[in-house]
Amino acid sequence: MKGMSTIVKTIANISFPIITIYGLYIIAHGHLTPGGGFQGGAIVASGLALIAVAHGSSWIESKIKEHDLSLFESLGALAFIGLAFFGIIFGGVFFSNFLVDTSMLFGNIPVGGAADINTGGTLPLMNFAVGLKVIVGLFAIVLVMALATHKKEDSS
Amino acid sequence: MNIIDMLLAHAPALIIAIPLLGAFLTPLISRVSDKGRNIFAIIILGITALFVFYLASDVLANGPITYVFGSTAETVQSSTVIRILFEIDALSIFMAIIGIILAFVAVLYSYAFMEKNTGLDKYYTLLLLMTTGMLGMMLTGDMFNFFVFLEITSIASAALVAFWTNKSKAVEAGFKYIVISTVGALFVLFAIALLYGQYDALNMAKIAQNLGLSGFTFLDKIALVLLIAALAMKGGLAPMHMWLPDAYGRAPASISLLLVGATQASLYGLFRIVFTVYGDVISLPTVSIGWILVLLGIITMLIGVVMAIIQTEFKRLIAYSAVAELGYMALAIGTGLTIVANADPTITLQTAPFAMKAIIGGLFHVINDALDVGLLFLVAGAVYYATKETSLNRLGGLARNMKYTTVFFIIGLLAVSGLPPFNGFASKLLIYESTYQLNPILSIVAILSSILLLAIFVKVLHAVFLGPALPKFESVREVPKSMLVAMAIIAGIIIIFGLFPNLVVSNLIEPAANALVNNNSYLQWLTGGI
Amino acid sequence: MIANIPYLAVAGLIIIGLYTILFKKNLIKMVIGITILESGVNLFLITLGYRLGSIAPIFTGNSEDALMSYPVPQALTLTSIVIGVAVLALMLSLIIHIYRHHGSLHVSKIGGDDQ
Amino acid sequence: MNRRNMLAAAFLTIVSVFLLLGMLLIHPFGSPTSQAMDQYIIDNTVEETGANNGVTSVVFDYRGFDTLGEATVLFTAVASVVMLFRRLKK
Repeated sequence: MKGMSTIVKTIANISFPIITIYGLYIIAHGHLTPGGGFQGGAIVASGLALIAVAHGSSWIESKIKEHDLSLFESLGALAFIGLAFFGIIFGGVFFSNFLVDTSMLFGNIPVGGAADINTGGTLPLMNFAVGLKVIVGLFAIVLVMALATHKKEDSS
Repeated sequence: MNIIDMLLAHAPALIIAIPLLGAFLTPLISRVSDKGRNIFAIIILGITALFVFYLASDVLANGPITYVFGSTAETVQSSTVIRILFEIDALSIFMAIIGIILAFVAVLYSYAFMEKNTGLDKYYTLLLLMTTGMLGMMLTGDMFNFFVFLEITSIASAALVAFWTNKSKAVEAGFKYIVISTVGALFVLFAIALLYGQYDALNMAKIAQNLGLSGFTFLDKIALVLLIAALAMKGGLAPMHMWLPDAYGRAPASISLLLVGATQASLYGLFRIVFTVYGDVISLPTVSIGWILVLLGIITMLIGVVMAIIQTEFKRLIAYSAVAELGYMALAIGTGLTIVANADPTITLQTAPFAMKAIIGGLFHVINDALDVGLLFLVAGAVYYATKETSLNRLGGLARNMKYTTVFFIIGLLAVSGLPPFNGFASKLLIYESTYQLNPILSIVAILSSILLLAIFVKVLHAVFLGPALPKFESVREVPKSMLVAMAIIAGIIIIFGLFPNLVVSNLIEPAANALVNNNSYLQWLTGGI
Repeated sequence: MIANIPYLAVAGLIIIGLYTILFKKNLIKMVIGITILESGVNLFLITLGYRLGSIAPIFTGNSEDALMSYPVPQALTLTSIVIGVAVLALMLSLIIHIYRHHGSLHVSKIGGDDQ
Repeated sequence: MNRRNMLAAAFLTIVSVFLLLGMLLIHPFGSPTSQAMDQYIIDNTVEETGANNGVTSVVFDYRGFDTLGEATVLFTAVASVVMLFRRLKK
């Protein structure tokens, strides 16, 4: 796929940081407001897809390889299952929310519905792990499919 | 010591978590070394197998165990079950043993069999994920969790069926499989939603309890029909078996082996839903799905055998015989249910003569089918590996160069057609005896299909392994050792099961059959309060 | 009766989805049918958890004792949507391969079954 | 209309009839009959998980294991798509 016109590229470049920040906000506040790792991840991935469409998949391919994407995806998945494994060690059971109500960095449970950004225990961390996974995973799918159809056009 | 005790205490979670961790690590490890990745996958499944066997000894000795995810607090909070839990009784661990044996053999076999292909890091990742999904389906005690694992299994297996993307038939088989699976899974999800909407519960035991209390509403019936239809479709029972020969026949042989396990996981889901979740309402004499299962079983059996006769491709022929074997299981389980429904209402599954025998035979046949058909698939894969040829018409005279493979094929053929002293005989005898009590015609049909299977496979033996040596196969060599070891493991288990069927039945199958027909033990922790 | 109109929408979506899967001969259309069927099931899940006059189960800026709709169906729907995306991606890549092999997506032009 | 289409039409009709019947019999929209599990979660989500969002607390805490499965499904899909579009020659 070739890139689109300069106007589209410029607009995409301008909107990409905004979309990314919005997505990261959704991920970070997943336990307080509507949203979470999946939703925010999908938003960031759509921003990346916008860049891929505007600049063309070959341009993206010269910047980042699918190989590295799957590395990051594995890391996200490992962070997620790692948090679950830590539950066995610190919380006594797989998937235990062992960080909640431990004071210090993660604070105590609020009384009366005023949880804050740090009180969710493992929830925000899991949100970030899943967010990373979803960003990279969805983008990898889009990229691989774009490249595949693009090669097809070349050969025929 | 301490850490080992701690790990063993978390065995139910680790059986899922270890292959999952292995799958997530595989892409990283294959950056370092290809050989290391293959061995890593074998080790991961080996460790998982150890945990499964430990858990099996625990469950068989001490009865069902539950494992709650995410909290050490009380399982039953404010008279309901909030969290996801695994409930492992004799039936689930019996299925998990089948699953892990198949997965371990498949990964061992892949070592040499898949060597020359590209994309192996993803292949091993998906193989581990498929194993995870399969084991998850077998161990979970939560309806929605079952659906999630069902989808993991479907996606991984559909992709693996289409592994050889340069063959158009393989891609089509994969597409067919994923469409059927997805529609089936959506039916399952819809049924789960129907049950959830009524009882506000997702735990199988809790739903079973609620069903027992509230009776059998119309919505429950719709949910039951949807669940049976979807899971029978995924389990490859006629008339929705069309995807099965395609998927089994076009996949790499190691994946065909694992697909047998995935199919049986769906059948396990069917049994679990019918007997445990709906156990309290379905044993009412007015509702007999027994006859439906019997009919489905007979039709499946006949279609499988008849279609197997006309196949000219090695793996498709085995796939149709696998369809026929599935029919035996449905027939046996259906017979058990029907005998009870026909008897006077005071008789339950445990007390009805021959009903228990039918169910034991059916469950015993589940593991025998997995082993027999699996061994035949591996032999077909070995023949393909050595000759790059799948058509029965172009093969011949391989026994001279592939002695061990021929022996394994003969073991498989005798076992699958139910001849003594192999395991197929032990379970089929139980099925014949009990179906004879229901209706002699049924057992005659069952015996006839077995004889036909024998005839078909003797023909294959002659076409592939015996006969004059063909000049183009002169340079054919025996397959590598790792493939032979994989086949030898299954053949060994087949022979052991054939020689000591009573030992297997009394130690493994009978507890599983009891767990199947008696859902009180499954619900015990809910009312007893742990 | 009138109160059940949202459920009838669910039934409508599911029937349209099934019709598309069963009667359309184009693989892409079949996939669209599956997606519609899936939307129907997701809508059903969401509908089950709604209580009249309730708000979303989020405490930020809401009082503790507000009437809230059920959180579990929403979580299940989230899971189901992600699964749907995954299945869709796989089906589309298989379709791309089928198109490469046959140059068509019409059922009758593809393969034909050899028993 | 060939035989396959007839069968499909019959199947569709039967499914539709039962579906519509079921949808009429289910509890009225907006008033679920049972609330054992969900009311517990609404009541306890802040105290037990420290999160204000009930849905997130279900997704990552009460039913966290499902989410692991869900993340796995996505991982599986990515692995499948990448595998299907791999280079076939070494």
